[in-house]
Amino acid sequence: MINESGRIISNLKIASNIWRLDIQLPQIVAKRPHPGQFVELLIDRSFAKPLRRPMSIAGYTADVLSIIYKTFGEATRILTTKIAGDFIDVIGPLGNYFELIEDDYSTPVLIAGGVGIPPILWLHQELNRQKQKHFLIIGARTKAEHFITPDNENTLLTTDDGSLGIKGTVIPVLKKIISNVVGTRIFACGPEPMLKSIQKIALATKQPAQLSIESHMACGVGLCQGCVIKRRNYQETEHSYQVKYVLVCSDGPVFKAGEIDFD
Amino acid sequence: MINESGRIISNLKIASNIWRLDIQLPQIVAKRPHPGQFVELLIDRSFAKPLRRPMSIAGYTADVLSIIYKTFGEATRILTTKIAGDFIDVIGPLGNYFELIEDDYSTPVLIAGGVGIPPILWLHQELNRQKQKHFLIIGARTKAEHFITPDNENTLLTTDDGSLGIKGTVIPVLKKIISNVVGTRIFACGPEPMLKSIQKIALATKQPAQLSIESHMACGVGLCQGCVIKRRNYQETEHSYQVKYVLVCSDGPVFKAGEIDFD
Amino acid sequence: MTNLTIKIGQTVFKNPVFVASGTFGYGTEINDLTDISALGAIITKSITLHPREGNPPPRTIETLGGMINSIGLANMGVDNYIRDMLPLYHQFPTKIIVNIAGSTMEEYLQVLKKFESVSSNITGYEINISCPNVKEGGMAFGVNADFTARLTEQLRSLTQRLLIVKLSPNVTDITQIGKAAQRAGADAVSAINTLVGMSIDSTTRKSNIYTTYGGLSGPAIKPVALACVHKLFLKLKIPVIGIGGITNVSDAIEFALAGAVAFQVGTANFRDPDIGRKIVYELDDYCTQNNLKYSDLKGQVIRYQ
Amino acid sequence: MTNLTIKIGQTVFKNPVFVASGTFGYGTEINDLTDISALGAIITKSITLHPREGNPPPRTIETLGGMINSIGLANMGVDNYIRDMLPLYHQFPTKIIVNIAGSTMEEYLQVLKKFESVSSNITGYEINISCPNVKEGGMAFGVNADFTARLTEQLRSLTQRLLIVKLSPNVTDITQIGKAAQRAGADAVSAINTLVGMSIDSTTRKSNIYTTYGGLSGPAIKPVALACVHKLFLKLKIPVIGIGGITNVSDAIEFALAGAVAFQVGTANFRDPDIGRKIVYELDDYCTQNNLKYSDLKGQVIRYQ
Ligand SMILES: Cc1cc2nc3c(=O)[nH]c(=O)nc-3n(C[C@H](O)[C@H](O)[C@H](O)COP(=O)(O)OP(=O)(O)OC[C@H]3O[C@@H](n4cnc5c(N)ncnc54)[C@H](O)[C@@H]3O)c2cc1C
Ligand SMILES: Cc1cc2nc3c(=O)[nH]c(=O)nc-3n(C[C@H](O)[C@H](O)[C@H](O)COP(=O)(O)OP(=O)(O)OC[C@H]3O[C@@H](n4cnc5c(N)ncnc54)[C@H](O)[C@@H]3O)c2cc1C
Ligand SMILES: Cc1cc2nc3c(=O)[nH]c(=O)nc-3n(C[C@H](O)[C@H](O)[C@H](O)COP(=O)(O)O)c2cc1C
Ligand SMILES: Cc1cc2nc3c(=O)[nH]c(=O)nc-3n(C[C@H](O)[C@H](O)[C@H](O)COP(=O)(O)O)c2cc1C
Ligand code: FES
Ligand code: FES
Repeated sequence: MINESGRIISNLKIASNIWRLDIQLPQIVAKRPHPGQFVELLIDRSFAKPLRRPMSIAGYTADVLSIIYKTFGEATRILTTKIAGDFIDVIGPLGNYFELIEDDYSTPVLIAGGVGIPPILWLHQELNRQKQKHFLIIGARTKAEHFITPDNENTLLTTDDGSLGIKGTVIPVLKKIISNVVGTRIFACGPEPMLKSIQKIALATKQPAQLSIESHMACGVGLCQGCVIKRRNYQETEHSYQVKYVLVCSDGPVFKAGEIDFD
Repeated sequence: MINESGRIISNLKIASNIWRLDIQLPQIVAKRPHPGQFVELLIDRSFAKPLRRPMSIAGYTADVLSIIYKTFGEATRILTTKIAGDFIDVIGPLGNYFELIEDDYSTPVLIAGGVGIPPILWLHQELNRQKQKHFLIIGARTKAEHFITPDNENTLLTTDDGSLGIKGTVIPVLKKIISNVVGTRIFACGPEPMLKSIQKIALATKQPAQLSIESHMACGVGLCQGCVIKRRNYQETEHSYQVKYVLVCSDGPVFKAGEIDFD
Repeated sequence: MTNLTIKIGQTVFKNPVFVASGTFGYGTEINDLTDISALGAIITKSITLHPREGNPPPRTIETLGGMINSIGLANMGVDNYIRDMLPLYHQFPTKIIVNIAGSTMEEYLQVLKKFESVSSNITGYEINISCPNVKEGGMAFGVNADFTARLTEQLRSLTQRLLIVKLSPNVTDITQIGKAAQRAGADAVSAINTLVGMSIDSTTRKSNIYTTYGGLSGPAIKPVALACVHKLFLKLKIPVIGIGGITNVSDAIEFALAGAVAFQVGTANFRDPDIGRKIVYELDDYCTQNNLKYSDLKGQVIRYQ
Repeated sequence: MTNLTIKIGQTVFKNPVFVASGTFGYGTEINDLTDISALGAIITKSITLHPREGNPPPRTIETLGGMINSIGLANMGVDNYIRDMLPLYHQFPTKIIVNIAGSTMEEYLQVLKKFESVSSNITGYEINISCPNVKEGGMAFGVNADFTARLTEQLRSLTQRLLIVKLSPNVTDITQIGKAAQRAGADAVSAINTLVGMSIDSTTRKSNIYTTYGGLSGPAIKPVALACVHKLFLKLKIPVIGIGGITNVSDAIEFALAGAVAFQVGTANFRDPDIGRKIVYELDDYCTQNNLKYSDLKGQVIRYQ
């Protein structure tokens, strides 16, 4: 991991509440990050918001790294005020990534929602580049939240209210694909309830699934022990350490569906 | 006093570390503030710096009020980032002001230093408008700190290092004027050590003097009781309230030299 | 705004938004900048038996997300207050709660007796046993459960009016002090007063506060205040009034969820003297939109364990 | 950088900039982002007799100017630590102070005994008697002067190494606990650990921390920490190590002026893991420019009274 101060190339609103930030970060990009990895941005100059903010890498070109972010609270609001030419302090690349194990039969199914969309979109681009057939399902509550246009018939958008694409959540779409396609591998990133449902289906249908999860991170680099999630099958012992819990920032953020327990 | 959200007309650097801020504040201007009065600016949107900042009014035209400020710490730094079109929340006009009692003999001597310059400059302009002969003495450590050009021979600049105008502090200049002119009235605003010396001379030579003083203000409007300064001659009693101390924000910031005690 | 009414003891308040002692003067200074009739109640600054000049300056300094003050209970004293201020509260548009401080038990009692001996429409008393800024400022009571109980008991015997004991966070276990106040008959407790803090100017090397230590307030202390309120809520039967770093409607909801029946806005008044009124309106919107009363939120924080 | 060396007990440190327990891992995780050889010392996260998983998530939340944590002393336990970590400290470029926590006096003693029974080049121990996040986490010791004295005495009898007792601010009078530690033979005290705090999400109404309460740290608590350090400085003869909200060289100077012989950087490491090293360099510049040693500043705050 590298701590680098990057010059902002552009910071543009690309949809309602969604912004794309391009930062020149030659050293971090030289590490050739993978989809699923993230960076930690130092956004607030004052100490009102003392902690960095984790953001998935949405891709890179030459020496420029991209982030796609949604405005939530104060830090992301401050982020929208940064302009080309400003510098921003970034630590990365952090965490593990989606493993694209080469096999000749199973079809990747990529699923994303909310702030989980950027890394999955990047993975989608990678698979396109590799000319590997795959499905991409993106869920949202309503039309306004969608900011991509499907590039082929295997990209499926859903909205809870039916205002765009298929009405409902991503789950029925996933189920249908699993039952129509022989052998799938799932790659998902999004809100916890979505990941939980995907986990359930993946385990029930025995489809391998990699889930990228979020947790509250104070440091993002393994120092604070704050970002834990429970393992799914652990040997309960009287005294243990890192048997029951794993660190999302360092052991994740990508976990196999069988590894973790959302409850 | 009025709480008004004003549109910034301009915010310009006029000397090293010195900025001039013009804000459209029709309601506050309609109160026809006087030199010596101040406003309280809400500068930091976040609560990192929760308190407003007191700033003297440097003048007004039509519905635009001016401030001249020096960058010290974080709040004044944030202030420099505001641009024309931004809005800023202002409470004012606050405090009392220099009283220009009309008399036909004494000559006003205006003295300023540091962030005390803006209200004194405004007073100077008022006296010019009234075509009243007066002296203006402005002190600084060095040339770079001066940002006005004398408009006539009664405007005297001093620098501690002699890099501009008269070498030394404002004090010898004041002493000379007092001994050459029959009857002066002093109006001063600036750092405490300067005001202290002026007070001493004024009392010793029995020249009436009005001193505008600073103190740390949490509210600026009389709520917190934080901004007190000691009175000079008070009747010490066992139990008293506002006999020993006065509020700079509400009873001041302008006090007669005989009223207050800097120690 | 019926969904905002709350009850403490036998007293009904039109809403839970009070302004905290020492941060709103006597409630009569600031009419230009807000509409005090919007507020649920005004807590006066602390009133003592004798007038007090307070501490020498510097008395305040800003800190990250807050401020330190050491006003030292500057106030006009109970006699002047009764003579000059009480008449102004006649037909006042909001409830007045008089905050009382003292250096001995006797002083507290005398101040309260004086108030009780005149006719007035004050609603009740908040007893400041927790001022960190004067040696004799009640801190001795505020950190000791026995003292607190004895003082409260005596005060209780002297008044039928609302009796609120204001607690200090500068103790090992605030619930012990709260329980003592409850046992002795207080109608409610309010928490928290300021935390003991210090500030130094690294350039001049001077203390930024004359008395070296002062009281830390503002958003910086909100987490401490929420913890105190929640602990008191769990341990006490009488209502808890929340204080500490409240600046907006979301803070107001957090304090309700932690267990507060009402709350006081302090330091935020210095930034915006109209903030209390604004919170009243936003809270009303919130309650209407969510179809609930403010009091429905009391203690409803969802805990994991 | 000779003007930065300081001495605690018999131990000389190359500079007063330490990193605080629980905020820098074991000192071996973060080589990519800083140069640990620049630091005066690294305090390890708390080590207990048995391995501990720590508390369920959520364990951290940001607050204004700070954060709340409730890690629950997650750590590998003393045996694993001695086996896996101690060898790494062989020829380590900076001093290691092992922080020890326990739920009974016996546990503290056993952990220390185990360390003393092996050969290692650790410099000493910081005894965490003040963790607010586990029921058995030492808070019972940290708020009680007798317990503190008894525990310190026993530990003292077991080691010649530097023995530092880390104090909690969640007490009525921190100097009482500090004095007890001094009486019982501690070489120094460090202050402060975190303040008990709470945070609620007003939208979901959920507690933001699994254990409801957690420890508040960061710049927001700096004024409280400065007051504790200064009070301890006035009342104790042994050195005080300052902790709480330190983020830059100016904070470092303030803590020295308040009476600290050295200081620890905690939460600020999460924002910038290189911050300790940066402070060392800035402090060195400051001392050179002002022609003084860091230790010259100790307790030199100019007070009004
Ligand atoms: C591994 C990872 C990757 C992420 N990738 C993206 C991304 O690509 N695009 C994007 O828009 N968002 C992403 N997020 C979420 C992003 O970090 C939060 O939206 C952001 O921190 C909100 O900050 P705020 O101050 O605007 O909002 P706040 O008001 O602080 O909080 C809004 C929400 O963000 C969460 N949050 C706040 N601080 C943190 C933190 N330090 N760690 C984790 N969550 C936090 C809060 O729990 C809350 O739910 C990612 C989070 C993680 C853990
Ligand atoms: C009545 C009055 C009129 C003033 N007029 C002007 C003016 O016309 N132009 C100008 O540049 N400055 C003026 N000042 C000073 C100005 O308020 C401070 O420079 C400003 O607050 C600095 O804020 P900061 O965050 O940038 O610096 P900080 O780092 O906060 O502090 C720098 C200096 O400003 C002082 N200061 C900070 N906050 C306050 C406060 N709330 N009240 C009083 N002093 C404070 C501090 O004591 C310190 O000496 C005036 C002050 C007063 C009391
Ligand atoms: C300047 C100032 C003066 C105060 N004076 C008093 C007082 O006289 N009596 C009292 O009980 N509390 C006093 N307080 C404490 C507040 O009432 C309140 O308990 C504390 O500030 C915490 O709330 P806040 O964070 O909203 O300010 C004072 C606080 C401040 C900032
Ligand atoms: C995430 C986190 C974990 C901590 N873990 C420990 C610990 O294991 N043992 C300990 O003595 N203190 C622990 N602390 C307290 C710090 O060492 C320090 O005393 C406190 O955070 C105040 O300093 P700061 O404001 O610089 O963070 C922890 C603090 C944080 C934020
Ligand atoms: S976020 Fe700090 S260890 Fe993972
Ligand atoms: S600044 Fe608050 S009373 Fe003057």
